[in-house]
Amino acid sequence: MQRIGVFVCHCGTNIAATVDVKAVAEELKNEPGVVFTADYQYMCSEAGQNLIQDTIRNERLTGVVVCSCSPRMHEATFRKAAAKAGLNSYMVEVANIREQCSWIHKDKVSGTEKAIILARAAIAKVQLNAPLTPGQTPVTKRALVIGGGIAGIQCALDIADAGYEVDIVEKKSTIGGKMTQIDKTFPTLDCASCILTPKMVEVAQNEKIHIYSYSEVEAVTGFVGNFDVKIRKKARYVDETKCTGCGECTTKCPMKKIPNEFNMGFDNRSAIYIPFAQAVPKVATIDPDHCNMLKNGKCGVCAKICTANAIDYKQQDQIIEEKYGAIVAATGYNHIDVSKYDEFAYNQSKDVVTSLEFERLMNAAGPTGGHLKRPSDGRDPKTIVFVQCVGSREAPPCAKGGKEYCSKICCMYTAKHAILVKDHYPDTNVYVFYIDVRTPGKLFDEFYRRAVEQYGVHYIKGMVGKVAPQGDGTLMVQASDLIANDQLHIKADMVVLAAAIEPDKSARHLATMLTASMDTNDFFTEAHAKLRPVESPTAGVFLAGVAQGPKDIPETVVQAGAAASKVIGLLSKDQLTGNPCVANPDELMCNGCSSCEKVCPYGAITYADKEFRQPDRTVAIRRVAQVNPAVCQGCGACTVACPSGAMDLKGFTNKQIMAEVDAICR
Amino acid sequence: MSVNTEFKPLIVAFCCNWCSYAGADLAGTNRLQYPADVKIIRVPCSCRVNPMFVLRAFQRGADGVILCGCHPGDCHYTSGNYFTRRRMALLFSMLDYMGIEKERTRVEWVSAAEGAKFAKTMNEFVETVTKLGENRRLEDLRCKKQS
Amino acid sequence: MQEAIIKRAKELLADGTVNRVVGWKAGDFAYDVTPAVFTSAEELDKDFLYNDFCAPNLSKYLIKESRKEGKVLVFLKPCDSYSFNQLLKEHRILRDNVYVIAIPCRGKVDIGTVRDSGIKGITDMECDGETLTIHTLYGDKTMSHADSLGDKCKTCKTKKHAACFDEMIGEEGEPNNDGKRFEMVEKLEAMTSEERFNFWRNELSKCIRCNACRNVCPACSCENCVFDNPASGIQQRAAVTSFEENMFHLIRAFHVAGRCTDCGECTRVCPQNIPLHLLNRKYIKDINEFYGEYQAGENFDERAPLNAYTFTDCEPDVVYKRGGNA
Amino acid sequence: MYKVSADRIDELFAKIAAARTLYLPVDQNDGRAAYKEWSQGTKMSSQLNTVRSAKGFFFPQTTNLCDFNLKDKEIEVVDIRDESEDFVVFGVRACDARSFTILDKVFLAEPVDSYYATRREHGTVVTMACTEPEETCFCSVFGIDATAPEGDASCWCEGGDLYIRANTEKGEQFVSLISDMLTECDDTAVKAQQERVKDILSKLPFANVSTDYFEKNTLLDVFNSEKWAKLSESCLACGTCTFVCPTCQCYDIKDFDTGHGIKRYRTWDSCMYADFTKMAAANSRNTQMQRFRQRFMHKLVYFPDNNNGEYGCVGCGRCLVRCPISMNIVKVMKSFGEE
Repeated sequence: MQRIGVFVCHCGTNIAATVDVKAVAEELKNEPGVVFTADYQYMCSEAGQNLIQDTIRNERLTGVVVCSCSPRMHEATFRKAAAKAGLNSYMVEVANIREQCSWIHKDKVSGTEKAIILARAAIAKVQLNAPLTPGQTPVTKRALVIGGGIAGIQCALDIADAGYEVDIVEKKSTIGGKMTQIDKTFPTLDCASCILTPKMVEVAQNEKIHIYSYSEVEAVTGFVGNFDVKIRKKARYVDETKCTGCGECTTKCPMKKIPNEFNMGFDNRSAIYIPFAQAVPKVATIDPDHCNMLKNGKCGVCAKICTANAIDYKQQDQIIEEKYGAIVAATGYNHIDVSKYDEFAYNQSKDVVTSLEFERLMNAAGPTGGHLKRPSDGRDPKTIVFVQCVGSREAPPCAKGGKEYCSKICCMYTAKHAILVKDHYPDTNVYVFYIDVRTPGKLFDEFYRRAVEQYGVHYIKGMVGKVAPQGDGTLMVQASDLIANDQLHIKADMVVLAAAIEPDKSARHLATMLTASMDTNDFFTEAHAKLRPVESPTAGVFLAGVAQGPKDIPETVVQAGAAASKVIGLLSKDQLTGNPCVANPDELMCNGCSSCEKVCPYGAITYADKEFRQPDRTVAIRRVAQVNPAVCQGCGACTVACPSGAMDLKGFTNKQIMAEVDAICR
Repeated sequence: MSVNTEFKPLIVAFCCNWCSYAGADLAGTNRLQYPADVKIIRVPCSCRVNPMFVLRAFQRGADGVILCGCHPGDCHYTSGNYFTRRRMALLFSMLDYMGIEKERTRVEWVSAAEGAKFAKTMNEFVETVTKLGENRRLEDLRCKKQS
Repeated sequence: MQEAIIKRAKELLADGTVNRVVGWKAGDFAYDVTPAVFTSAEELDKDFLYNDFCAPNLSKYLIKESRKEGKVLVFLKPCDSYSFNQLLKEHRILRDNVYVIAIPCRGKVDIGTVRDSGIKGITDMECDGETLTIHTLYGDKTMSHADSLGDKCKTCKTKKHAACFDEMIGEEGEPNNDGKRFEMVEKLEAMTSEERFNFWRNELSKCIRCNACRNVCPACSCENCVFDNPASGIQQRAAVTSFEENMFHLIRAFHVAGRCTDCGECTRVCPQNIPLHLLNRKYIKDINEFYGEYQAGENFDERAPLNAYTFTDCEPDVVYKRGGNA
Repeated sequence: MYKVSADRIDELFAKIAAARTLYLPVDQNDGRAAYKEWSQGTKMSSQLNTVRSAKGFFFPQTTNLCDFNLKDKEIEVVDIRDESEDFVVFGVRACDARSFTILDKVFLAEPVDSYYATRREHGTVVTMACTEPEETCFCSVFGIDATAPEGDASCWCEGGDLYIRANTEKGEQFVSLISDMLTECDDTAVKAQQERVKDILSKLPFANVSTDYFEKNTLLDVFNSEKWAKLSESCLACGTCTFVCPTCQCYDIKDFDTGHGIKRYRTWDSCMYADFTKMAAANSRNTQMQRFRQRFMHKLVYFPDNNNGEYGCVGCGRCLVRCPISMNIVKVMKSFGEE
């Protein structure tokens, strides 16, 4: 039997004006388990807290009920006070007789009556309270950043800067991501590589950062502070420690007709390659699908000429196992495949390109040396049509692979493309067809207006209906002008499609491994859309970049920094203190049916096959739920999903809540 | 139909800690009145509310049971209220199917900023349940007050 | 059919694929078949039965049987196959230890239905296709096969098995789309609230809390039912008041909502003839209407409706919006 | 012996009901029979048996034993029993009538169960002879004559007349209640009916099920038989058999917290349930086989051992009809008899 003390607060007149606090204290003396009641001016004051502490000691209280303001206000205060007097802080309950009683009622009789009932409910709950101790788990002081684009780079640098070890896992042979392919950045028009490559070098040189390039995450187990990750380091057939990145092999390789992905296939690379000059790590990689030596065992040119002796045709995939305290998902994006949009003739004409392809055509380090030429015949385009929202903002069912959301970056990069074209080739006719032009952002609208006003880019509100390749090599663009209410036919030399962006395909699998949730578009879900935008609901997993939702470079960098600060905050702790009010399965009752696991937003529930002694003294193996208290946040969704009632929530047990119901309805 | 003006219904309100309980607090802070018949039980999330609790309240003499949680999409635990929404839609439908007056049960989404909505909801709900009168169809005679 | 089944069972026993067979065993009269485990060809020849009276759903026995030594052969009728699949999905059956043979079903004769039609002293029954000949102490009677079916078979959902079997004997059937499955639920929905209340009060007041519905139900596979668990706070031995009668059936229906495959065993075994399946079917109908068509046990990978959600689910006030008086 | 025209049965019931609360088997809307209180217009069922037996009149499924009230911190014990009213159960079959004798041996033996005893005192059992036994009937195996049912008074329906005979003092009182409607008569018609029905009874499928095995073998032989495992293998562990059984008498005592006090009540229990006789330390019967065996050992071995050979089964056949998996006492007896 508990020995419960009840303390009724006057809160000056806040409570005492509509609740007869003395009567409440008197009435509650008769409650089972109650050994002490008192009323006091301000329970939250030092004197009030002392009263609680003294009573705990003198009356040997095992439970405390404070009838006062909302527990959201002072529950923590009273719990701390109790703990100081040696009572487990979870043996304290607060009856909210201010916000939910005295302040909303004018009549003292009914106010007093209700205060008594609310207190009874709290007493009934305390009767069933059990001391709870928050669990402590150690933290592995190392972070994993998945994805080596600008998001991953920034995040890793920030974490390393705080003094923690960081590993970057990048599936490509170099870090840098999409930004390496971009020519200039809006709205300042500084060169993307000029601002990115120094950061890449910084990553390479930072002693705290280790890059696993050409690698992928294979498996993730564990939980916040204690993740165990398996990383598959794919065989690149070149010993990274020996390769000097001289590039001699790439020039001597006889297999030279392989479309160069970095340049969007506008030129070719060899079977052994370094994607671009500033690659990090600057190490050659052999493409096993095209290397003659790997495919047929004939050739071996690169091995012969490599003075560093770095070529290793026998290299195998390597599995690296590492422990991490925090994981950042920065898996980035890709443009959607626009080939299903037959109306834009992407498959029919080389001169219909996507915006990322256009970036390469404009880039000084690109296939054309920065000279804008038509991919089909190398002529200078005189008329260029930009089509916005290709696959973005589509109405369901999005049969061609389009998306309902706005890709966010296209309006601005198209304005950038238009300005760059007009800047380099002032006599080019540039048309932009749009649904809306969206330019919220610092200096964004000014930038767009410059395109229109200063450069004379033709912005036309309307959708392109059809792009028809003509016999003379031009492209007939049929479009509607919604403002002039007119049908337009434009003879263009090039058409640029602002293709929607979508999360990288690898993200879905990764999310499953991380037990991180995703939305229907495969963007990672944040723990709270407004208040926790860089955290995944799965504790210890953080989000950066487009993996979480469409965003531009500055936003990505901001989010990466925010994620890094969250990671730093986590890694700076030696021990994680959990919330002790966590789900608590009764293994003897558990059926192992997986209902609870299905509703857990945090992936806190796993299953184990355990041996149970049966009533007939035989031993049976059953699958039972296990809750990781470090991951569980205590929502209680599992407790209702469980048909056998095996799952309960500490601090809010079925019995406690029913006891409150009973007390209220008495 | 004559309404028994003497009848004071007993209403049990389950409120999630993060939104609705805070909304109820805000109603108090703003001194918004609603009948003392409403008694609130704090739960971490609306998804903690087991149908057993709802039935228990009726068994013990409640005349109405209301669940309040964060608005869909705003759940502190990301998805709890979505489960609540399905569970309670089905439970209420079944209670209705068994002939229990459907107006005795309700789910309302109340954010921490919606003190006014909380008070309005409670006023409406108390009024509805008062009109229905005492819970007879889901009562347990053993639990009736012997006065 | 019975011969083919016995022959195949013997083969699988003989070649060591399985070491026992779960099937139906003949009783004293045509109708009193008992689920049984057969371990030899002799036992199969002597007692194994598959005919129009083999209503019991064998799937639930596999929770225990699949955890025993060696592989077990089981015969599943179409509706049983859904229960089996649902149990698999909930990790209650160890699939590797079971050899499943799908067998056809044309609806089972329900002795309760025959008796309730007023036929007494039934000593034997034969069914040649459409006509049931009933031998009684007081002379022979006939009844059409269709009329003799239990509720579970009169409104059968499908004669097509869920994809869970290793082989099939006989022809695969077709889903039943005659729309009659929810007829009675709709009829109840159309009543006034008070009529529904009286209907269920009349039915549920008959309940003797024998737990037959729960113990036969393949969805009620809990190691320990909340109603038997003193720690749950709602333990009951018998329903003492009308509230407890309601409570038991309400909670049971809720716990199996989205998991109930509509096999109808609850109603078949109820000694008091309570149409319990009408509670489960209400949930099935609501789930179909609110969240899209769902058949528990059909699709192994699909999430149970109560363990899933969409952002655009209907609000619980859908119940008030449906109208009807209080 | 008395008789009254069957046409006047409503009048007869009205007469009884005017003096005592009258219960009788009534067809429910699903066609199955149950005991209900008679009121104007109630028709007696013509079916052989009710789904539930008549034992509930004396040993109800739940009985409130006493209340505990909490007055501040003091506990007050309240005897909630009130004066029982006299009642008549009409139309009880021979099997159920015999079940009362069996229950009496349990509840009226020292220490007397006063709740049961009070109900028994106030109740008058009026039985009805069977004319159309079912294939599941086997009361004759236990020496029960379905054509001459026991009870305070016995009735026969024959040739448009209802014949009534009082067997006990209470039966005499019952007859005196309605004496002005009755005419004295001889038992010729009744005898003829008995002859006719006995012939049917002798031809019932289970008329010759033997109890020999249980008489010839020791308790331990039966208990340790290997047959139990096979017989119980598909038992669902539901309580249908025990709850429809007229002689099952096990109960559990539980407390219910009403919020303002405790109600202590007893309720039927079933040996088929996993928590039957579960005690603080453990359960003495851990497997379903053990629990299943308990039920039949009780009826066929333990009860007769303690009651001069009288079996704890009356052959009403309810469990045969209602068991979800059609396993029953006859199959058990036959299985042992096969040896």
